[in-house]
Amino acid sequence: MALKSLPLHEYLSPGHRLCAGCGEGVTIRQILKAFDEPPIICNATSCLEVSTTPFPYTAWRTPWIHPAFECTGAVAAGIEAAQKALIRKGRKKKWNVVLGLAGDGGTYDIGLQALSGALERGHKFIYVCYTNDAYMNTGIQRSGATPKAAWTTTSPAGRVIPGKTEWQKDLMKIVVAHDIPYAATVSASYPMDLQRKMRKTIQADGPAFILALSPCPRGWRTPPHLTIELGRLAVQTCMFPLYEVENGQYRVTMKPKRKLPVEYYLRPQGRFRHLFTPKTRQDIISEIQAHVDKKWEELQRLEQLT
Amino acid sequence: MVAGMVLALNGDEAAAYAVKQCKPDVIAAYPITPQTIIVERLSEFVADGELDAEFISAESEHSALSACIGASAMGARTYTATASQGLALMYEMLFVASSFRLPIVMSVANRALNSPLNIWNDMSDTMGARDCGWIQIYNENAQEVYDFTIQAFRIAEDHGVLLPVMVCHDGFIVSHSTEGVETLSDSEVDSFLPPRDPVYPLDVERPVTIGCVGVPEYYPEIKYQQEVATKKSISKIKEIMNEFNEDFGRNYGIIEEYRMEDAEVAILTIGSASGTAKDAVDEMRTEGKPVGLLKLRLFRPLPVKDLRKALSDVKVVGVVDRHISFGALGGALNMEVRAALYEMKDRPHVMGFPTGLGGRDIRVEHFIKIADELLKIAERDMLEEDYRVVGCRGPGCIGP
Amino acid sequence: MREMVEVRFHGRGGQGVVTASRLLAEAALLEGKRVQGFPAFGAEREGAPIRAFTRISSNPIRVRSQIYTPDVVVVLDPTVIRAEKVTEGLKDDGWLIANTTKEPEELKAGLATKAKVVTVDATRIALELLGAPRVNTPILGTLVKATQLVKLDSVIKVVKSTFSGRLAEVNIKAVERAYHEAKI
Amino acid sequence: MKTWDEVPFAGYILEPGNAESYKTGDWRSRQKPVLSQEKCTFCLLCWIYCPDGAIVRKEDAVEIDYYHCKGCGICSYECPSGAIRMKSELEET
Repeated sequence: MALKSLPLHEYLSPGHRLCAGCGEGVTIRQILKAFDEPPIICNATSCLEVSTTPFPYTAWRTPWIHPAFECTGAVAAGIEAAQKALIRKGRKKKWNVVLGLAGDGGTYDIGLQALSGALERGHKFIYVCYTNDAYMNTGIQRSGATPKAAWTTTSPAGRVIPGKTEWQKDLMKIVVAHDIPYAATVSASYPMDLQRKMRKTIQADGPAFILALSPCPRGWRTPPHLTIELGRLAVQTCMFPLYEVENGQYRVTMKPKRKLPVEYYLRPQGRFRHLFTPKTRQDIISEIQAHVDKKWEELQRLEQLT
Repeated sequence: MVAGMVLALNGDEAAAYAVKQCKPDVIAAYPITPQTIIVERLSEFVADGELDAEFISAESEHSALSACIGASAMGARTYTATASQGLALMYEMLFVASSFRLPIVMSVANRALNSPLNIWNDMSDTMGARDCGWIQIYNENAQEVYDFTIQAFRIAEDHGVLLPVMVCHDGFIVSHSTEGVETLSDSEVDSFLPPRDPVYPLDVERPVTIGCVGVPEYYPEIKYQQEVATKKSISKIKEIMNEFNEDFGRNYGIIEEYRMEDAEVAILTIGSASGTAKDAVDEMRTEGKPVGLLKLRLFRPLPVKDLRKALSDVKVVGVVDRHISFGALGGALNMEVRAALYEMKDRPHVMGFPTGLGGRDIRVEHFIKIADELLKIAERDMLEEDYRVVGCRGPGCIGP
Repeated sequence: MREMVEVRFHGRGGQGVVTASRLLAEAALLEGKRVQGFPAFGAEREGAPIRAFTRISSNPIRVRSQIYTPDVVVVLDPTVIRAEKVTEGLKDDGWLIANTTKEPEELKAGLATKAKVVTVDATRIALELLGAPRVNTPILGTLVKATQLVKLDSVIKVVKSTFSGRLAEVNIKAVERAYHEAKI
Repeated sequence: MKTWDEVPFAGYILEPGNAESYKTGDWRSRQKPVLSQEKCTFCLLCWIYCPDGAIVRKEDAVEIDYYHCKGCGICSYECPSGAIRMKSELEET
């Protein structure tokens, strides 16, 4: 599979109002390229939702519904169930893929229950969580996805407390615990890896889950042209490893040739500036490095075990 | 159960049986007392192959209604049921369903809200949800629950309405009371209720964006369009009720008058209390007291004109709410009836009587006390209190 | 029969008190009557004293309150008499139907009521026929014998449609035995 | 602007992708990408990395859609052959 083989269609049209250099724009465009015909999308309240549908404009060329923030899993379940019933009763001709889209706030935090319920009930749908590590839509507040030590407006880097004091929630483990057929992490910086995984979600016989790291120039305090580079660094430092869990089997899909120190990922980002200036907080950086190392080893062990 | 017969059903079972005959495509619900019997029966119908529907056992009421929204947006006939805390948890999504103009039908077995925890009947739940843009129909008994559940789908899905409908019945008092219910045959229901014809379903052939950002430049226009549609639905609801009456020999209206012809004072009720109140009116009448009863069936949209007309000749109206709107004028029904009558030339006095809170039994005697109070007001031609709670011990209340 | 008859059932959670009130309502419904059968709604669990009610009328029933001045009181559990004021509000010309080993006069002596007292050892009947002390069906046989509120045949029909197979059979037998063994 | 009886039913948007008519190109304030067709190898990385779909893919070449390009500079930064140069908007005007 090569980039040239990807379809020309843009189910998310240009003219949307995401920030310049927004990781969500790239991620969603790439995700939609995995589809040969438009999926039915339900979208949680988020930057993506707000920026793509200011009335009377829509950037969506697919059927698209946005009911609220925390209910993407449940709405997708309803769409799937309706399709099943309507097809069975002869009122709808063919099956369309159901795609749930939600950010980290709408998934890690407020939407976790609806997601869990939908996964447990085994609805056939794809859920994509595009995470930019915080509530960017409301102005950069901490979420369960915010990495340790990151500055946000509700986990400020103060004189006493240096940014977020807790580790990021391991959402993948929670999702995988539902024993669904397919779950994977993706990054738009690795488009063919993303395509391959998305195509697997379409084939999955049951719920499939995708966690996509979506760099946010505004919230991460980074220049817009670095969006793809940061995604790459997240993978190369193993801060955000690319892997998939297919029917319980772990597989790391992108092993860095040389695992970079986390500092490479942290230093370019304004949200971690307080770790480097006025003086370098080596203690925190080392702590993050140790944590990443531990998680990375654990992931590799899981790959061997399963 | 054989259709088209008189069946012994409690209110919940009457709802479930009617829903089965309406052939929904998707049911999404979460169990909560006193509604649970409905979803139990419906899941049995599905499990036994008597009802061809997808049954989603949601993990919360919020998700139950969210799933209904997704299903209804796809064009499916969609149903859910809840009560009390469950409705409160749905609150956010209630607005979404009505704003999307999705014809979801929901039964509510009315129940009080915490705290203290109370599983018994009052109307804190649906009265609290009165401004969510749903049509609200309140039923007196199992027969009405059955008849209006069927009509609710027809009303909701009518292209001149396209709004979600709450079909309310009092928890336990109706939900758990077995009565004889005259059912319709499946074919009678089929002829009254054609399959749903969705207007703008989620469709790959004709992609539609539902749930945009309503910027201030457009929000008022979108909302006023909804307001007009809601108000306009009254005439359509009347039309559909009349058709049902003609087809099946019933005699329903959006409001119903009982012994109002020469009444000087009127008790205004909603839900199951209406029946008990009728017995009280009869008792008062045998003593020669000019008391009448007005039963409100349709609370949303509020039939303002009908209320004005029905109450134009009485001196006093006693509005029996089944909940309290804290810090205001008793209950919501009282406030709305007062507001509706305010611009009438010779408007009657309107006094509120919140009662039956959290399952406190409402007896004939309570209504006689209320009616006596109303007659006193008529005599004085003056209202001393805006409302008084009935069925509560202590100063300022009318006893248990 | 009076225009409306109100029946109050007393028993304990788990004894089928609510079912008894419903079965009676259903039997009357079969005879073309208007009915209500409903529990005294509570959160009581197994063993707690509970109540249920049945209204039977030849005209539409509108009142929805609980029953305070019953025409008939049915006591499913002999021990509940100690825990509850079962005769409260019972009309003087009414009936008290009780599951007890006592004779009617013996039971009446300890109760403040002018109503007619009818007894039956429904527990024994239930244990022998149903293998469990579920007296809610047999006691309806005694109720019918004493009050003729509904026909025995109607109760049997309802029991038949409520239970299936052998369970229906033994329940019907229990109803019939309690009908014949009623001590009036 | 549309009145309440003219806005579409319930605020649904019935023209898919009509945002395309919205000119996000006006958002460019500092710099714009300029493509050198000679240096371009048609690797399509700019196309797949663009958040705005502002790189238009033709048969064997790409073009920049300035009507929508917000000037983020990803294409220029990621281009492996140095075919896209960021040029100051001021220089343009």
